[in-house]
Formats: sequence, structure tokens, C-alpha cells
Amino acid sequence: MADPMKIRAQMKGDAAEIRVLMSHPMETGQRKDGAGKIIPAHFIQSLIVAVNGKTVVDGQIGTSVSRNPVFGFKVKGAKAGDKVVVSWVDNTGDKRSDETAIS
Amino acid sequence: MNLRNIPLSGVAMITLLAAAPSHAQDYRAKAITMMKHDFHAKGIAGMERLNEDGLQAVCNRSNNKPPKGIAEQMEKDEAATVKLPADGKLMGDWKAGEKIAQAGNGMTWSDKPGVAGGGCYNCHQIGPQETSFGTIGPSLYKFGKTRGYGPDNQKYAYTKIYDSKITNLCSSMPRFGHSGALNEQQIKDLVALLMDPSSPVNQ
Amino acid sequence: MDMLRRTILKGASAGGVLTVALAAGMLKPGQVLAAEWNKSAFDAKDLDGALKAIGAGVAAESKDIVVKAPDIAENGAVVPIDVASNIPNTSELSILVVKNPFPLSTTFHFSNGAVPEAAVRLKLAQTSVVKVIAKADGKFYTAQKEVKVTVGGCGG
Amino acid sequence: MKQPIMLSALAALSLATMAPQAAAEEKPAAGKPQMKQMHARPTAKAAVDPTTADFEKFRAVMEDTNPAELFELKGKELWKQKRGPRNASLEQCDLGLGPGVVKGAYVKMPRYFADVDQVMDAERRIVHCMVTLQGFKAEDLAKKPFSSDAGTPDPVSLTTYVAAQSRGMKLAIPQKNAKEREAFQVGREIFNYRAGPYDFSCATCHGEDGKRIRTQVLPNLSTKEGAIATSQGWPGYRLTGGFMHTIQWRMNDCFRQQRFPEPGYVSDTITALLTYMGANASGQVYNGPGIKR
Repeated sequence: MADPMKIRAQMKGDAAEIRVLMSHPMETGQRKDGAGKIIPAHFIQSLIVAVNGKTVVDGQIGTSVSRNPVFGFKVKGAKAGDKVVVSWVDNTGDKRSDETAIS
Repeated sequence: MNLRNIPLSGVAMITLLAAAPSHAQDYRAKAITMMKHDFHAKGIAGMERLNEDGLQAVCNRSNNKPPKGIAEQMEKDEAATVKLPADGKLMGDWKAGEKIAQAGNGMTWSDKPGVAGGGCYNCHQIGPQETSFGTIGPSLYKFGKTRGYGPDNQKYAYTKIYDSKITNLCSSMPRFGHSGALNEQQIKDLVALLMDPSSPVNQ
Repeated sequence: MDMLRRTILKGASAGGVLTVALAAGMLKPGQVLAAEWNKSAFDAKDLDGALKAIGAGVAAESKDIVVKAPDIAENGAVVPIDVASNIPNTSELSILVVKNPFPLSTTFHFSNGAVPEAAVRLKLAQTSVVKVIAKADGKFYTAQKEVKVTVGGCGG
Repeated sequence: MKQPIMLSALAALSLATMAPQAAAEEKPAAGKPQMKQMHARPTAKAAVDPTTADFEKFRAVMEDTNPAELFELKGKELWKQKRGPRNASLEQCDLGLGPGVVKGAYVKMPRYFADVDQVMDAERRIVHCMVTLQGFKAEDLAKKPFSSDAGTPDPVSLTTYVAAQSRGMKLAIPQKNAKEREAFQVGREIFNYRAGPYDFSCATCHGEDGKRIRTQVLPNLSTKEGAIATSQGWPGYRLTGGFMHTIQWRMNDCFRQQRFPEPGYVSDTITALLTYMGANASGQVYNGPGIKR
């Protein structure tokens, strides 16, 4: 099972600032291990951010995103207390979903 | 092989140890004992590397400021170990030299035996195109152009890379030839990087 | 496979809400959650191929796209990149690292109040231009910035 | 083979009169505000290069969302979970402030622990607790102690968690106990000990102000300002590779690059070095866990 994400959502002015930290190797499939064997690709492909059940960001992700990815977004029209849910799915089918409330 | 673990003569070592006040001597002795207990050989890095050779012993005991008399004597001793190329040629290929200057690998426990770079850019500014250079050592940009391209300077560059301690006993720079990290051809290529009038260093 | 993953994602995200959304017919192609992972775009090995695969073969230079990235990165493993579009009705931002083996790094689709703005951290295999594509009202716009990747020392 | 280094008896005699390196027994500065150091700063900053400047520009952004937080989270879980052969949590682990007290413990280690009659640094103490409370084997924990593609070892996440509970507090490495004072002095000797094929000591790179290797500023760890710079960053999320590392790793990899053999994980040598550097940094605020290039 994938490790939990860390989500921070705060109102800054008229927009909610959402920052997400994810625990993921984001392996490109291009690297070799110590024995010279290719390390298989293992990376997040999809990222969804939803506020109060409505998708605000639908992201597609490739292998260029760094290990343990960090994403930041801004959403207008949100308010303190609104529920933020972030979900990802990787190329092996592994997935994770976490939530927080906007502060 | 190379000149590691050269013991000081018994008398000299005893005198050196007696030189320090007992507490400082105790701490140093404890430090050395502790390291020998805590470390283990890994890859090409054997435990013998924890032993000081004579030069290291003198630098360690003098805070890298050895008394003049000793420094001069030992610098002379170091100079006697330099092997100049048998063919008399000190200059190789500056392009190969640039690659050696860039490469920082070699001699660590994760390196294979025999493969070493010079790691020169870690500490020195050299070619003008490389902006990622260290400042532990002096800039070598325009080395030949400012010092002259003559055979004396070629020899100076060769011997300095071979054994930096000849001109400054407790220099921070490794003794690349002395330790066997760089071979004759590599040192020649580095000399060319610094001394060849067509090297980017001298443009 | 991709369809299956998508289904899993729908189940995993936002609990029952998305199921409701699905039932309400919100999840049509071109809308939220619509796009399959664009394999041909992410697998493209050069800029042109990637641009074509995201439909941005022709994109106009725009000063209304902001690309914030370091001028120099000591190593390319984690380069912070912030992008934003001030072009009205921007619905999508893609970030491409031109010299990477697979240039397309991310595509974000914004809706329901999301500002067309994203902060990401990318791997740069070498010194490269980072190119941003914004999609607004069906048209494509672009801006770029070069990030120099240098050789590091011991690495902190 | 000719032995080039033969000190004559005369030379050795003259060496006997010179001041040995540690003759003036250096004491770590007490925890006072370092006004002097702050004034001295500009001269030491002469060599800030464009890469560093650029990195610093983004430092706030990077620190704001530091993946180290993920490991802090994981460490917290590990601390509270019942684990190991004895199925116990670490909640009774004494980090120096009494069993179970985590807050403020990190900035007071290395310190003397009476139960083992020795000085221990934070990670060493955590490993000690994993062994004594949970029944893990020290040899097993020492097998692969550093983060790699294979994963992040538990002591790394735990140390990150413990360190984060001291964020914003002043470093106060105790120097009251005789063994703590000795660790400082021995650490100082290790720091200055040149050996190996390249004649390197820690001080070769970290003993002067304003130097850098390639583009990276080398903190002078014998000064307060430099020592805090290093304590500050660890445990740190290292951008190269994207791994969480503790200062145990930093010491290990420095010795590798010093061309030494490998120091033992959570050994006396590392504790002594950390005591020397930690005490040098005492009095300043710890803002880690950090983010490193």
C-alpha cells in the first residue's frame, strides 16, 4: 500500500492554496540498478484534485516528475472548511486517496 | 606500489608524541584508537588508510604548520620521490586533460581499482567554459599564459600534480602521482591542459 | 488497462461524489476526468511528437504565460517549476522538458474555479528549455525558459 | 624502496618544541547570542556563486513544501506502533528528557546517557531503543542503514520525526559530563585527522570560511556559523536522488569522499564528531528537518 500523502489547503486571499506531497519513487524505466538491470518504470500517471466533490484539477503525469512529487494549485470560490480530496493512480495500478479540510 | 604507511623512525615518533601535552596527546590517541575500532575496510578502501604516513603525522601534529626546518627537509624528501617521464616529454593532450580535470571519481570505497579522475574542478577554476568550479585551491585560468610556456613551468606543473607537498608540506591538495591516483599519461594530459598554448585555459 | 485504471481512480477519489458525477453524466470526454492517460504524448521522444500528440502542433508565443524556474540548477533531479497563464479561459497547461528522453512531463486540466496555475518539481536530464503550452478556447499558446543544469560537488 | 621521509633526530627535536594542534584546549562556546559571528559574516560570504544564489531564491519555496514531512509522518506512525519481536512501541524510549519525551530532545543530543554510561547521538539512541524496547537486532539495523532505491530505513524516518519535534528550538548540546567533554575533544581530533591516499581530513574541506567545492559552499564546521549550517540541514531531504538522509549518512559519505575506509553506523566516531559540531553550533535555533541539494 502506498504511504499517505500530506495535503495542505489554506485560504490565501480569495483563493485556496493547495499543496500536496506524495510518497512515490517516480521511477522512469530508464535507470539501471547496481547489477546493470533496468529498474522498471513505476510512476504516477493520474492526479485528481477535488473540492467538495467537484474535480478542479485533472492531471496527467509522466516520468519527468521528481521522486516524491510535490504539486501546488490554487482554487477560487472555495472557502474554509471545504473538503479537499487528492487521488492518484500509478502505472502499476497502485493508488492512493487522502483528504483534508481547507483552513 | 605507492608510498603509504611510511613509519617515522622510532626515535622521531617518540619525540613527536612526547611533544604534545598529555591531554591533547590522549585525545589524539583516543581518536585514532576509536577510528581503528569503528571503521572497516570496504571495497578498495582498506584499513591501512587510517595509518598516518610520516608527512601526515607531522602535519597532524603541527596543525598543518610544521617548523620551517622540518618542512624544508621533508619537502626535499618528497621531491626525491617524483618520477619524471622516461621519455622526457611532460605535455600530453589537453582535451584528455580536461576530461581528467572534470572527473571527480577514484580511490573511494565505491570506486573500482585503478580508475581515478583528477577532480581538479572540485577545487580550482581552470577552463573558462566551466562555471561550476571550487575555490579551495587557486584559480588556474591562464596558467601557462601568465607564467610562461617554458620547460621549467612544465616541470613545475608536472611535479606539483605528482606531489603537491614539494612546495608546501601540508598543502590541502592530494599527492596524485605519489598516491598512484593518476598515472604518468594522465598527469601529462593535465600539464597540457594548463600549459598548451592552444588549451582553452590559455585563451 | 487504462480504462480499468480510470475506473479504479473514480472509485478511489472523492468517495461517492464522483459516482454521483458519473451518474449525472459529467464525465464525458473533454470534461473532468475525461482524458485517458495520453500514452502517445508521454511516449513521444521529441518535442514535435509530444506537441502533436497533445494537439498543440501550432502554438503562438505568449507573454501572458509565466514560467518560473531557476536559471541554474545544481543537479537536475528536482527542479522547482511554477507555471501560470493569464490568458482568459485557459483550461489546460502542459509542461515539456525539451531535452528529456520523453519531453512531456505533465498536463493539467483546470475546472470549477481552479486557477490555471501549477507548481511542480521536475527531473531535467541535462540543460534544457522548459516549454509551457496553454490551451484557451481551443487555441494553443506557448512560453519557455532555459534551465542550466551544472555539475555538483559532494551535494550538501 | 627508498624511504623518503626520514626525520633526522635534530629535526624531530625541533618538532618537539612546537605547539601541538590541540594544546590550547578548545571549549565549545556557551549558548550566548553570537553577535560577533553575525558581524563577521560578510567576509565569509564573499564566494556566493550564481548557482547558490539561485538555489537560495528557491529555498523558501522548497522548504515550504519539503518532502521531509512525508518521512516525519511515517516516523510518527512508527514511533507509536507496536513493532518488533517484543511487540512494543517506542513511546517509553528515553531520549534524555525522560521516557516518552520527544519534544525538545533532538537539540540536546549527543548527550551522556547514564543507563549505558556513554554519549549517544539522536539516531544512535533511537536504534538503542529499537533494540532494548522492541527487540530488534542492532546488526540487522546496521546492515542497510541508509535510504536507497530499496527504501527508507525505519531509523531514518524515526530520526526525522524526532528532529521535527525540536524545530524552532535552540541547540543545547550538553558539555557538563566528563564523557560529553571528552567526546567533544576526541571529535575535534577526528575532524582534523589527515590520512588516506589523498591526505584529507574533515578540515581539508570544512576548516576554512568562504570555500566551495564545485559550486557548493563548504561550511566551516569549526565555527559556530558553519556548524549550525550543517546541523540545520539534517535530517534532510536530498534533492539528488530524492532520498531522506540523516546526519549519520552525511558523515558516512564524507568519509567515503575523504577516501577513508567505512565508519561503523551509529559508532563512537560519529557520536564524537557530532558532539564536536553540535556543541560548536549550540545556542542557535534549529530549523530542520531540511532540504539539501
